[in-house]
Amino acid sequence: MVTPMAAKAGIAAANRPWAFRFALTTENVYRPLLDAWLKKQAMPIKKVVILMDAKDAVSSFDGKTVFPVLLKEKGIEVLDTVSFQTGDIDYSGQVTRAKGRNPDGIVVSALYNEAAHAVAELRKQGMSQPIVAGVGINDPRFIQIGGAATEGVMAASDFFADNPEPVVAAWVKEYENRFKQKPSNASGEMYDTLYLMRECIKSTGVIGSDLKADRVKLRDCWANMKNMQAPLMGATSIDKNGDATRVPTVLVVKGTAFVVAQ
Amino acid sequence: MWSSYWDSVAVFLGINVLMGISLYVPMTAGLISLGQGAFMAIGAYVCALLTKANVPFLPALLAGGAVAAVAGLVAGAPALRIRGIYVMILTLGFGEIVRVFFLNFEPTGGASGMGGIRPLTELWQVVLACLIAYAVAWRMRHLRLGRAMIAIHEDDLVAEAMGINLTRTKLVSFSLGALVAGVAGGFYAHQALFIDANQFDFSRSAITFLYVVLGGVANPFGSLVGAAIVTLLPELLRVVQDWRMTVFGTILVLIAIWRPDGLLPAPRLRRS
Amino acid sequence: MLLHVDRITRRFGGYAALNDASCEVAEGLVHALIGPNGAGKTTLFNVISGVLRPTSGRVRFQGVDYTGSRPDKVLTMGIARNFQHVRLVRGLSVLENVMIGAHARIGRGLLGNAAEFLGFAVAEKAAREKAREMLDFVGMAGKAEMQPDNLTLVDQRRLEIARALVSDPRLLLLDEPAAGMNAAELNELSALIRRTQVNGLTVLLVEHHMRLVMSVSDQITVLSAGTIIAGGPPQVIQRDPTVIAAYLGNGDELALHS
Amino acid sequence: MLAQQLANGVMLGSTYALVAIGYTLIFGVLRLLHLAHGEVFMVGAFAGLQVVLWWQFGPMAALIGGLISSAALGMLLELVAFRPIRKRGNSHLAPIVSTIGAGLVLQELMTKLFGAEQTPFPSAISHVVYHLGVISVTGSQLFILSVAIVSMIALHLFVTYTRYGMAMRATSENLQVAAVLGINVNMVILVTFGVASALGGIAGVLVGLNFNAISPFMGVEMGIKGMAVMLIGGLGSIYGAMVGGLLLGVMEVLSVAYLESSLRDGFAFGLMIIILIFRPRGLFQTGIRAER
Repeated sequence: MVTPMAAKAGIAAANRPWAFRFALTTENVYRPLLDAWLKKQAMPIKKVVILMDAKDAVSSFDGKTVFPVLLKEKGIEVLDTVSFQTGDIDYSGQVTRAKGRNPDGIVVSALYNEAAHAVAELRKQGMSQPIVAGVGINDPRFIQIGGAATEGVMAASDFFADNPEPVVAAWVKEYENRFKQKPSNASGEMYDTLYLMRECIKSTGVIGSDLKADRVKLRDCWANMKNMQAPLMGATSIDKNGDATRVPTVLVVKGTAFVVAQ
Repeated sequence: MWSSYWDSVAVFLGINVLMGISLYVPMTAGLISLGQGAFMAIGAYVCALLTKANVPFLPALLAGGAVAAVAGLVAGAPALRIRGIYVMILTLGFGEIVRVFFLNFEPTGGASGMGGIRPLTELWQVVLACLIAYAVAWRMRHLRLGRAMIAIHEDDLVAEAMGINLTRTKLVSFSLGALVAGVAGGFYAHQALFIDANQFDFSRSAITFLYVVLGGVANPFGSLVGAAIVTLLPELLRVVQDWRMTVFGTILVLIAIWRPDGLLPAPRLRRS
Repeated sequence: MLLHVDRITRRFGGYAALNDASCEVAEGLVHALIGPNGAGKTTLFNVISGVLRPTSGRVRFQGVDYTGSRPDKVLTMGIARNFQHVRLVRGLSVLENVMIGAHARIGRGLLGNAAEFLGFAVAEKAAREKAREMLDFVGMAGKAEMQPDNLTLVDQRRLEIARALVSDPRLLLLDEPAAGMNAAELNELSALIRRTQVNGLTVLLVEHHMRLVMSVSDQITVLSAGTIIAGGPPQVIQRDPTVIAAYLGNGDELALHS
Repeated sequence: MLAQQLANGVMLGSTYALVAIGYTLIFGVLRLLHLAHGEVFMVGAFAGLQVVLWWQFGPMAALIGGLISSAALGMLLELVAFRPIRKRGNSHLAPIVSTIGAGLVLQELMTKLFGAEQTPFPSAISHVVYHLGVISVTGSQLFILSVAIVSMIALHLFVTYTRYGMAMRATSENLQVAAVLGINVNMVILVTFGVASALGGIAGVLVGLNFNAISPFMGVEMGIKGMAVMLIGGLGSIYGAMVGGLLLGVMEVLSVAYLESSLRDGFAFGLMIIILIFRPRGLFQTGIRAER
């Protein structure tokens, strides 16, 4: 059983050996993202504040557990974790509290809508510190709602619709012709998962005659997957927990779109 | 024909009927609660926790109801000195507080809710619970407690002058209703198999209110009719898929205008 | 003394509806409380029945001071009452209205209630029978199943008396039971009040109908402008000049107009 | 820092106050809960958005657009969801059912028009930051505060000095007596709904302008809070609603700033229940006793 996009922690690990996850766990996304974010800053970042959505399960898990662990790994102190709720209208209280801590940088872990509000309020209250955000914001509407305030916000994602890579660009064009709208993160992940599953079926010669044996073959194909080339997201391996590992694309908001960060 | 789809609709209908009765009981004493969702949540979480510690289903259900009943006493207390609309908004507030509590209460899963609940609810259990609840609600009208509640609803000065302890009767009626809502919550948890705070928010309490007022406040079977309409109508309206809620909302307005006191009249006095 | 009203004062804002009023009601008698409109009769009545809390002063029943206790406590002590403007429960039948009066009598905690739910509530049947008896007693035998709204005013008053009597009170408080009654109904009412005397019931009657008061009561207390101005048997009160002045205004006023 | 938080609280509170005033006006006159008032607030926001998007006018025009459309909607709701019920016997529960129904209709209509997701509301006001001593307040926040204050003063003047204002107060004292005194009660109720809904519309536009995104479901949350504020302030008391709104706004922001944000809603209702226990008729106890 392969979930293309579930981001919930430990889903594959909890259902060994039959469950696998194609989407990167947030930990595997955020580690390279933080590296890129820290390297890119003119001034070193020693102290951060985390702004997170306490109501959304994935965002609150990232905000409470994933980010703090990775930040500690990189010697960065988390001054304060300020939370808000999905659907909140007012973020002024949270931002003023964050401002009071005067951090070097800000980590936002929320869905695109709330993240856009929080970032807009940060800039509105005159906080110019660099911002890095969780996977929740990987959606064009983040920039639409947040507006100019989202400039320079860094994030990372498996699939990135505006990736200049020829293979990805061609696929995105075909998607837009068929469905008249830009593919989202999920569509890319779904495509690659099915592609790899097909590769496994071809490589193990499964033809559906013997269900019990076929199941084991496919399971092993996924379990031992090493650097198998996924068309959109590149070389993918599966770790012992059944989670995929690969190099995610690090993005930054420039103007009205996400672009690949250099 | 009785596909599992209709089976689950029937179970949820039964649960909604129980919720209707849970509001009918305090309303006979004039206590209009917009917070029954909170008691349902308490019952659901308590019952689910117990069955996870593999306590058998029936005791877990009753325990859920009992804890909800105690919560009913807590919520009922401030409601004693106030009337009508205050009780509505106060219980609404109580409902929001309970929702926020479960949103942050980690032992029951907090924001991500509680899953992995065993599917123990069966239709016959829910039907039986409804029958029992109706028997009690109907019989109660002809018993001391029921009479006291009706008297309090109409004229609490007279009720008190006739020796009825207002506080005790109101609290009993409020926590009795909470108990029924708690049991309904227990059934819900073991039918939906995943519960989180937002399933028991204000809209849940408002819909429960609809069951009773739509069906007819003065008649215990009013909540049955109301629950049936409000639960089945959206299902039947699937045909107008896009405009389902608009049609449903319009129907509510029309019924409210056509039968302000609800569809079923107050029951004729029993000839004895 | 069954009931002792000791220097009761009750103010509504600046206005003293009752001003230092004291009186006593002897056991087993019909004690009438009369006075012109606005004399404070109903206020005193509400203080005695626990519906109103006095500003100052005490009320004692069988020697026990019950000032300020809740109306339901007052009833369980043995003081039952009717209401000047009839207040019946529309949602219940005539019989059920009477049974409410017996509420305190058949209450017995959770177990009793549980028994009732299961249908073999002995006390419930007893209360039903007693209520039926009371309805016969006040002459409304056939009307047990009627809706209170469909009763005549007189029947509604009788129903309230039945509702009060069903709780076996020691003191029955009647607030203007004769209001709106014709001569025949008045006679029936005074006969009913005398019938209640048979088992030694004490009655405190607030009333305007002098004919009923004089014919039924053993003792009379006269209230005027919140203070008690006279007390005694009917014959004495009838000829007491201060009482007449309070009712009719004193003589010289008459002289002025003629 | 505290000063800035108080400013944030007042900002948020002023929108709560405007919505609560709508509730308390309607309750004052009819003694009824208007459960679709949250949706009136939401429709006002979307109307304001249309003015800004289609005709590229500034915030003032958006306000007027929001105000007018909400007032019209409010009056329509009175005619559809309240008056017929009032004519057929005065059930006080039925209007709640009809307003819930009306609310559902409005939510679905707006979802069909604007989609269920948040719709961006371009901030037509510059985000220039003004520094008043230690507090930094943006242009839009100042705009909101001033509009809220002006609306409240205008309402006070309307209620106190205009003919309809006094008729409104008489009707809220006693509907039957007002009718006997020759006041066209139905017209007064209609005007009350107009004024109350207009305030709700203004609040909607202000929220859109300041928080830059609106959705068809923003009315539900705001509606519940509005009712809580009405109770905190005292049923039927306009000034109570104003003070109660500001109080709730400040309490919420402080609870977020110094405690955990998820306690925010719990805090709001905790405050309401505490006030209900100690002052059962709210801070500004009016003569209006909601008996039934």
